[in-house]
Order: sequence, then structure tokens, then C-alpha cells
Amino acid sequence: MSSAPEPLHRALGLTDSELAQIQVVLGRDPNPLELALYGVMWSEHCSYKSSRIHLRRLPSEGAHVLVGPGENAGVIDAGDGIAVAIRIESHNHPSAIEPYQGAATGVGGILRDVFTMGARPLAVMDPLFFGNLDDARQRWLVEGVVSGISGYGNSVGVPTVGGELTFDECYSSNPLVNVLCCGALPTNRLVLGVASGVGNLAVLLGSSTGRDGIGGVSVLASAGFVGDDGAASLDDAKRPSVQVGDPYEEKRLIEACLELLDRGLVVGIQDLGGAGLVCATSETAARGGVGMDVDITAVPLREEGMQPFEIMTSESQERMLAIITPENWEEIASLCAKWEVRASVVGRVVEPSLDANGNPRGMLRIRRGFDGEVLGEVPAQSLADEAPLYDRARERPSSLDAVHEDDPTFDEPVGSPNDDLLALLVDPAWVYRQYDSQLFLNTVVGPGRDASLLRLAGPGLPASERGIALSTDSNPRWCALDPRLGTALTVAESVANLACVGASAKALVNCLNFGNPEHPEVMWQLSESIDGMAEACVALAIPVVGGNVSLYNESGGSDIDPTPVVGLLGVLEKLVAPPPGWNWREGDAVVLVGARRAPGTVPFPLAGTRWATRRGRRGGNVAAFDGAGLKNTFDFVTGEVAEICAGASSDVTSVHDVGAGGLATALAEMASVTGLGANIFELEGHQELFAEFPGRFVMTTNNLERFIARAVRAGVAVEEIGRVGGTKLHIGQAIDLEVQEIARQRRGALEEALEAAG
Amino acid sequence: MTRIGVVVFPGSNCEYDALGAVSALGAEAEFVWHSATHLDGFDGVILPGGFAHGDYLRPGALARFSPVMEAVAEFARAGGAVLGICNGFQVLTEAGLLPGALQKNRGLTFLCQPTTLTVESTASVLTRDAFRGQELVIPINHFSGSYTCDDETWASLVAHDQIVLRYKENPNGSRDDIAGVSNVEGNVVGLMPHPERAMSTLLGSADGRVLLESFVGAPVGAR
Amino acid sequence: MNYPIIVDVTLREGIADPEGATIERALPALGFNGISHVRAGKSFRMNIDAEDESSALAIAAALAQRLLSNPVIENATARSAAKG
Amino acid sequence: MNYPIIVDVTLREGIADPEGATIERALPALGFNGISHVRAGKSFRMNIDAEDESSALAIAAALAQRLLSNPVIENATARSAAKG
Ligand SMILES: Nc1ncnc2c1ncn2[C@@H]1O[C@H](COP(=O)(O)OP(=O)(O)O)[C@@H](O)[C@H]1O
Ligand SMILES: [Mg+2]
Repeated sequence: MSSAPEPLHRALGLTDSELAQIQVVLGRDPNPLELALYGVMWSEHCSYKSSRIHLRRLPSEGAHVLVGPGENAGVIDAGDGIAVAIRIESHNHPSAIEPYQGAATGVGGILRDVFTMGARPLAVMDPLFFGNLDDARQRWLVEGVVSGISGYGNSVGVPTVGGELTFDECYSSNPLVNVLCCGALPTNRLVLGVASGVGNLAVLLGSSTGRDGIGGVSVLASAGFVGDDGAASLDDAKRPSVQVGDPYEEKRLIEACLELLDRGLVVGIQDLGGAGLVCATSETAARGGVGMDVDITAVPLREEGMQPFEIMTSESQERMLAIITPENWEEIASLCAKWEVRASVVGRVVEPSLDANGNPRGMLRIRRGFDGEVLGEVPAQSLADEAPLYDRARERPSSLDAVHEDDPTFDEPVGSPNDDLLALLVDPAWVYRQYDSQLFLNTVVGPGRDASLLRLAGPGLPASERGIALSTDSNPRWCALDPRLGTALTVAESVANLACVGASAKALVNCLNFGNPEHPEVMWQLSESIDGMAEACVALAIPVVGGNVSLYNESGGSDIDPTPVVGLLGVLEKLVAPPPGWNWREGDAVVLVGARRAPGTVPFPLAGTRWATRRGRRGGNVAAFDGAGLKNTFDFVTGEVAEICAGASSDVTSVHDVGAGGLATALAEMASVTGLGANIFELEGHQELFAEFPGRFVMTTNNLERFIARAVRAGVAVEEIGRVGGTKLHIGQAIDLEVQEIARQRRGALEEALEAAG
Repeated sequence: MTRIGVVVFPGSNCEYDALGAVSALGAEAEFVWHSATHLDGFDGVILPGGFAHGDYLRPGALARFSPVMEAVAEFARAGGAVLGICNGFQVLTEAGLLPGALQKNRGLTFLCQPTTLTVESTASVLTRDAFRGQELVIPINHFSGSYTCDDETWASLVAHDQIVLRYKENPNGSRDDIAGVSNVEGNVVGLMPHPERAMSTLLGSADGRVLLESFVGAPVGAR
Repeated sequence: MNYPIIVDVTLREGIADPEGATIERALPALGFNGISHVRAGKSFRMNIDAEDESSALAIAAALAQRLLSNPVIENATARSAAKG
Repeated sequence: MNYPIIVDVTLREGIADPEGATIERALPALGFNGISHVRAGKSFRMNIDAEDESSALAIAAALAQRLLSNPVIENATARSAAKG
């Protein structure tokens, strides 16, 4: 039908003006290989061209920050000679097409980002977002994604200690699969992905290279799905071959790389992620200000007849690029042989050439043989760092005013609060039971509580009594109503989670999952969300050490709700006893710690709550953000719990923050894991039962007077709201439920939904 | 001091945990790479959990051909104490050092959760310090942990007191709730739960200690 | 009538097969030489009530597409188990 | 010569097959009726260098016994992939 074929640059996802820019950089027309390199490296996924100018507004400074944004992972100094690396990434579109492998390779990729820094990966978290479970395809996606994370993470031997699980119809054709990894290393062994030293060699480690995921990043992560049925709408030709994960290869690769680093055998190291070899070679060369010659014939291939552009852009999994000095080659080769890891010299570090102004410009040269024909030659920097940056049009959605008007907070309550409460309870155990959460004997608090808490220990680390805590959080319901406030409140929620296990927040990473950046409303959401995050991070004194932006999460022309995911890392100075957790004891006083009413004019906002969403009410105004008040409350709770973890005796017997589902949900969750009931005084109707805003904690104490005195001294609001006892949860006149029934409902909710027929 | 070798296959991942646990009990423990051909000087050998050779084909199917397995068989024949934990148990059954086989869990998912075990026999190197009927809370962590054997094998296990541990509530569909078995002599034991993960109340349970203490103490007593 | 059918599920050409590759790497040490291109697959045997064998095969093919395989990475074919 | 061979591995009669049972349970909800006795198995495809096809099959049978199946719970048979 169509006559004129599409020009090559457009087929590769480059615009006409981007082509013109490439012509300026090269001073000539690029050949097809060179064009393919720019195509992947200048894709949204690799270059952050739509988001970078906004990301600069995030605070990233902190005395303990060793490596901030811009590297493979952020790194902080956690004390005792131990540095902790952390990174989060999305694998949304691959998971929509092949949920098992999409999720599995997501785990593989994030681990490589972390051990690239020299850190042993110690924990994974997996925030997941799907459509509603009454749809069979969603159940297929959930089962596939969860088993993919389980299959890869367990086998590679890194515990998955937490995550998130959100169901909302906006993710029906575009599920989100984010993965976070945290690792640790002796502080003095930090390595960066830098190639320096002319004459050094680039060694490709790990799997052979096949046609997997050619153009994957540009095709998948940088474009939306056309139809509303996700994968099925990708036509067969554009459907890239799916990457398959091999956790066994990755496991050996981790051990081999860590041993190489331990023995000081490498100068720099870099993982091969999106955009494969071209990304790793150009980034290491650009960082080192040197050139690199790549011998295309030296790359071990899994398939026959691969073209140079395929070899350079393949996203075959489980590969790393190490920069070494030639004299170490033999020792490296034998170490790799022991771990059965393939190692091949594929590149050579060369002198930079001089540009027109006499400035050094490192060239990435693709050759057939080190001294053979040059197939392509481009400045490494231009691929890695000089993609065009776009300040795309932004516009506040005009519908937002009407949305704000439609506030469910003032709805008359209908039906029984008992039923409402039961319907909101979901225990994600079906998911996290499938993950090894205990490996390395560090997991003091595993998945299923407020934040995960680990001993800061691992093979090769200096001895320490410290602990680290991790939490991932998001609230797309809030962010849809107000991306700025919603994101700020999400950060606060995350800090609250860490407080429950006694950890002080030290570093934040984020994964910004948004719709199509060519829609001005989406760019507005992104920009607002970044501002909200910046504001909260400043108020709560948390540096942002890294992140990831996933755009084009849309299908059939409709964008997902803005979904910034926050990953927070906290540190405890001494962890020798477990935090109190959710366990109630008969006769304890139940207290609400933190401001009982939300700041602003609406004391108990129901906008964006689970309660409202269940009723199909998606409008209204979220709570205001009171940074100073929140910080004071968080510091108090953190201090109370930290003392217990350090081994001190305390009158505090349990702690849980009030999060999704509100105060009633927090109480029901504690009751259900404890198996004890409570008598809670009358609250302010259904609004107080189900309102959501961070900064409140349910705690129990066996010495009310002393506890209240401490809170008052700290200037933190505190109120007794009831007593633990009996077999029922009573909340005033509103809630009257047998704890056993609460527990049964909560435990079975997810499994029943997944087993639903149809 | 008791010397314990912890065998490491490519793909093992609980080797540090096992080493740490027995070291904490006073044993002198060291790693033994899977290419080793002898186990001289060790009093006991542990095959730790993990995914040896990626668990490709079947758990333990490729690992049993590692050179070290002949040495393990020799060591066992000579009466040495051998303990297979989780993947190590799977390797021992594949190698024919323990009867039966381990199939995928009944629910077809990986399971990481605490289980309550009852000690069924104290005639093994793993349970000699425990008492019959003792209940222990120890986590499981496996995909293929459903113990399977034919009727004849089962009858023989019962007759020779080889069923060492049972689950109180069967999590995975194991025949007769079996969580661990030994050979006839009691010096080779395999179990799916992870005693090395139950060494301290900070991590949830210390009930694994009695098992590993038995094991670490056993070889010395046995010789 | 009741027909015994087998559905074979194999990885599509070009999709990496770590399991097959790992098995292949292990073979020489076991004394098996000259074996290459090992690919691991799955099979499902079942009995299908249908008018005739070709309808049984059609049912199996539909099942293979919908439940037993993911066409993005796998091929699935149905065959009679009665033959050979 | 090089011969394409398939080794089929199936669970022995009497050994429980949770995977087959789970698939069977899911079928009615997907609108598949009249399907019974679902059993899950594995298959391995490979190319074997040998004098002739029957030697290739013999090699495959040995491999099937020694490595590809666990005789405690599984049966294995080798067949030519060239036929049908
Ligand atoms: N939302 C964000 N906030 C802060 N830093 C970010 C964000 N998104 C990306 N970055 C930083 O940009 C760098 C490049 O990220 P990315 O291209 O995803 O790495 P990779 O090359 O490993 O895929 C990373 O160091 C990351 O931390
Ligand atoms: Mg990276």
C-alpha cells in the first residue's frame, strides 16, 4: 500500500531534527550502523531526554552520599566502613508481553546495576501494579510476574524482602513492574564504570550475545502500546524477541565479578543493560574521557549471521564489561574459568582524538578486528551524554478543577462500616511467600510489615551491629488528584514506614512511571511530581541518590495515573533486638501518635482513599503537607523504636503507621496478626475510620503515663484511643468484628481473587 | 575441634549461611569447591541450599555428577556425617545417597514460610540431641520440596526409623508429611527446612540450633 | 469418543534457552560427545472427548494457545498420542 | 551424520502430577470441557552425531536414563525428530 519507505532514522525512533543534530556532531551523514547506535542511545529510556531538565531539581546532597544520581547506583556511607548501594528500575513493557521473563530480567538487570558498583546485592524489593483481578488476563499477569521474580531472585540467591502490590484499572493494559536492589560493600572498594588508561582492555563477561531484545529499549520502553490489549497490539515485525533470564549465569557472574573486584583486578566495570554493548562501551569511554575500539568479531555470539548493529545493540542478559590492564588478563581469565563465566577481550581503550577546537574527544570505533575495517565511528560522549534534551510542553489538565470539586469526603456514609473495613483488607502473603526473604541470615523484619529491616552484614563486609531498612511506596490515587502533594505525601508515607522499624531515612531512589510525555498533561504531572518530591526531601532532609523514569505507560491513547514510586533506605546504628512490630498484648493501652487531624481545612480527607476508590469515587482534595510537623513525629517514633532495637527495655509494645485504608485498617491489621481484639473509643465517624494522610501511628504501651510524658516532651501529639483485649475489634459504635473473621478475610482476599473463575 | 566441610556448587547460595551457623556453634568450617575429589580431614560435610547448576533439568540432577559427589559417597560409606539442606537434600536423593525424590510443591509455587516440625527419630546425626516428639519452628524455602517415594521405599523408611522429621501441617504435599529422612545407618540426613535460618530469635527462631548442634557434635562422638 | 492427545510446547527459534544450554555444557564431562543444539521443552498429555480425532486436535490446539503456552516466546503443536 | 532426536520424559504411572492436576482444574473455567487425565511432561530436542539413526537413538536413550530423567519418578524414551 504505502509507497515511499519510511526513512531509516524514523524507523529507528529518531526525529528529523535529531538526525540533523547527528549530522552536525559527525560533520557528515551517519551510516546505518551509526544511526542505529544513536537510535538506541538517544531513546527516551536511555537518554532521559524528556525528564532530565526536571530531575535536576531533586536535592542530592548529603554528607554521607558517596555516589549520587548519574551512576549505575547511588551509594551512601552507612558507617563502620560499609557503603550501601541502591537502585530502582522499571521493567513495565517487557512484563506486559511476557510476564515471567519480563519480571525475571528486571531483577537480573537491577542486580547488575548494584554489583557494578562493587556491592554484593543483599535485598530486592518489587513494587507491582496491575489492573483489577476480575479480569483473567490480569490474573495471568500477576501469576507470571510474581513467579518470574520468584524464579529469578530465589535462584540467583538474593532475598526479596518487600515490595508493593496495587490494583487499579488504569494499569489493565500497562502493568508496572518496578524492582529495587540494595547491596553493600566495604567503603574502600567502591568502583565506578570508568574506562581510563590508554592500552587498557575491555572484557565482555558472561552470556553470549543473541538477537534478544534488539531495539528493546527504544521500541518497548519508549513507545506506548497502540491498542488497549497491551502486547497483542504490537505487530509481529515490531515485536522484539523477548529476553530470557538465566539466574544461574547471573549468579556465577556476580561471584566472579565480586572476586575480580576483591582482588583488585579491574579498573572499571559496567553492566550491559538497555542498549547493550553500545551503551556500556560509550558510557565507560565517555566517563573516562578516552576513546574505545570495539572488535565486533570478538563478541561471542549465540546466533548465526548477526549484523554489527545487532551485536552492538542486543540486550542479551547476564553480561558485564570490565576494563582491565593487559597484565591482569591471564589471572582474570582463570578466575572466570573457575566460575564458568565466559570472558572475551572485545575492546581497547585508545587516545581520544582532538575536535575542531583542539579539545580531546573520545571516539567509539566499531571495527572488524582490532586493526581491521572501521565500520562506524562516533564520539562516545555524543551517544552517552549529548542526546537532545526536551522541555516538552506542560499543561495542567483542564478537568482537574471538576475533579477537585467532586470530593467524597462529604458523602453521606452508606452501608455498614464493618463491610467497608473487611473489603479493604488484603494480605499480600500469597505474593511474598513465593520469595526467599531470608537469605544471608539478615532479615529481622521481612515482607508483610511496615518496612523491611535487615542486619547490615554479608560475605566480605566488615563486622557491624548496624541495620538497614527499606521501604517502597507509591500512591497513584493521590497523585492523580494532585501530583505534587501526592508525591510529597508518598515520600512522607515512606519515612513513616521506616520509623516503625526504628530507622532514619538516609537516601531515596525513585522510579517515575508516567504516561506519554508528548501529552502536555503528562509532562505537567511529571514536573509537579518532581517538585513535590523535592519539597518533601528537603523538608525531611533526605538526599535523592538515583532513580529511573519510565514514560509512555499508556495504551489505547489513555495514560496511567501518575505513579512515582519511592524507594527509601534507612539506617539503624544498633540492631540487636527486633522492633516491637504489630503484636498487641492483653491490657496494653492503644495510642494514636501524631496529629490526629490532617493539616488544612479538611480534618479527615477521603479523597483518593481506598474507601472512596472502592465506591468508584475518584475525585476530591488530598491533605496538605506539613513537613515540620511530620518530621517531628517521625523523629520521635524512630527514636522510640531505635532504642528497642538497640536492646533497651521499653514500655512500647507495638507500632504500626496509619497508611492505605486509614486508621480502621491499621487497627484491623494489628488485631489480625496478633489474634487479639481491642476496645477503641468512638472516632469521628467513617471519615476518621478511613481517611488517609501520613503522620499517624498506632502504638501500644504498657505504661501509658510514661509514654505520654515522653511524647509531650518531644512536642508530638498523642492520644489514648483504647485498650487491647478480648476477641473482638470494637471501634466505638461503628466497628464490631470478631478478630478471627478479620484475619480470615484478610488472609484469603488475594487468593480468592486470583482463584476466581472466568 | 570439629571440622565441617560446606560443599559449594556453582549456583549454591546458602553456603555462607551454613558456614556461619556451624561456626557459631564452635565448629571449624570451610568451603569445599565442587571440583574437589576428596574430603580428608573433615568430620562432617554439609550440602547447603541453593540452586546448584541453576536447578536446570531437575534440582540436583546436574550437581550429582560433580567430582565432589564421589568423595561425598565415599565419606558417607565410611560413616562420616553428611547433611543435605534443601537443595543439598535434593542432590543427595539424585545421587542415590538417600531414598526417594523431591517433586514440585503441591501448590506449584515457591514457598518461604515458617513451619513447625516434629522430631520423629533421634537415631540420626541431625537429631541425636533432640527428643522424639519435640516441636521445632524452622522455615522452609523451596519450590521442589514434596517428598515422593513408592510404597516399598516408604515401608522400609518406617521399618528402619529413617523418617527423621515431619511437618505438623504439610505445606507442600510431601508423602506422609515427611520433612527429612536419613539413610539406614543414620549418618546421612537430608531435610527441606533450613535449620541454619533458625539460629537466633533476632531472626525469628532459634530452634534450628538443636539440630546443628547434634550434627556438629555427632561426628566427633561417632569416631 | 475419547482421544489421547499430546501438546508439545517448545521455545521459538532465537529465544534463549538457558536450561538447554546448561545441559549441553554438562554433557562432555559425562562422556557424551557430539551432542549439540539441546533445547528443553514441555509436553502435556491428555484425553479429549470429541466427535473425531481432528476435532480433538483442534480443541488441543486452542488450549495450547490459550493456556499451555505464551505465543510470544513459545510454539505449541498438538498431535495424536495414539499414533506411534 | 547428525540426527535430530527428541527425548520425552513423563512421570511414572502412580506418581502425583500437581501440574497436570492444576491445569485440569482450570479448564472448565476457560470453557474447555471433556478434557481429562492431563499429565505434564518434559521433552529435550537435540542433534546427535552418530553413524546412523539407531546409534543416535541408543546414545539418546543412554542419556535419557543417566541424566535426563530420574528413574525414581520418571520414564524416558527417545525418538527421531525427523519422522513426522
Ligand atoms: N528519577 C530520577 N531521579 C534521580 N536520578 C535519576 C532519575 N532517573 C534516572 N536517574 C539517574 O540517571 C542515571 C542513568 O539511569 P539509567 O539510564 O536508567 O541507567 P542504566 O544505564 O543503568 O539503564 C542513573 O544513575 C539514575 O540514578
Ligand atoms: Mg546501569
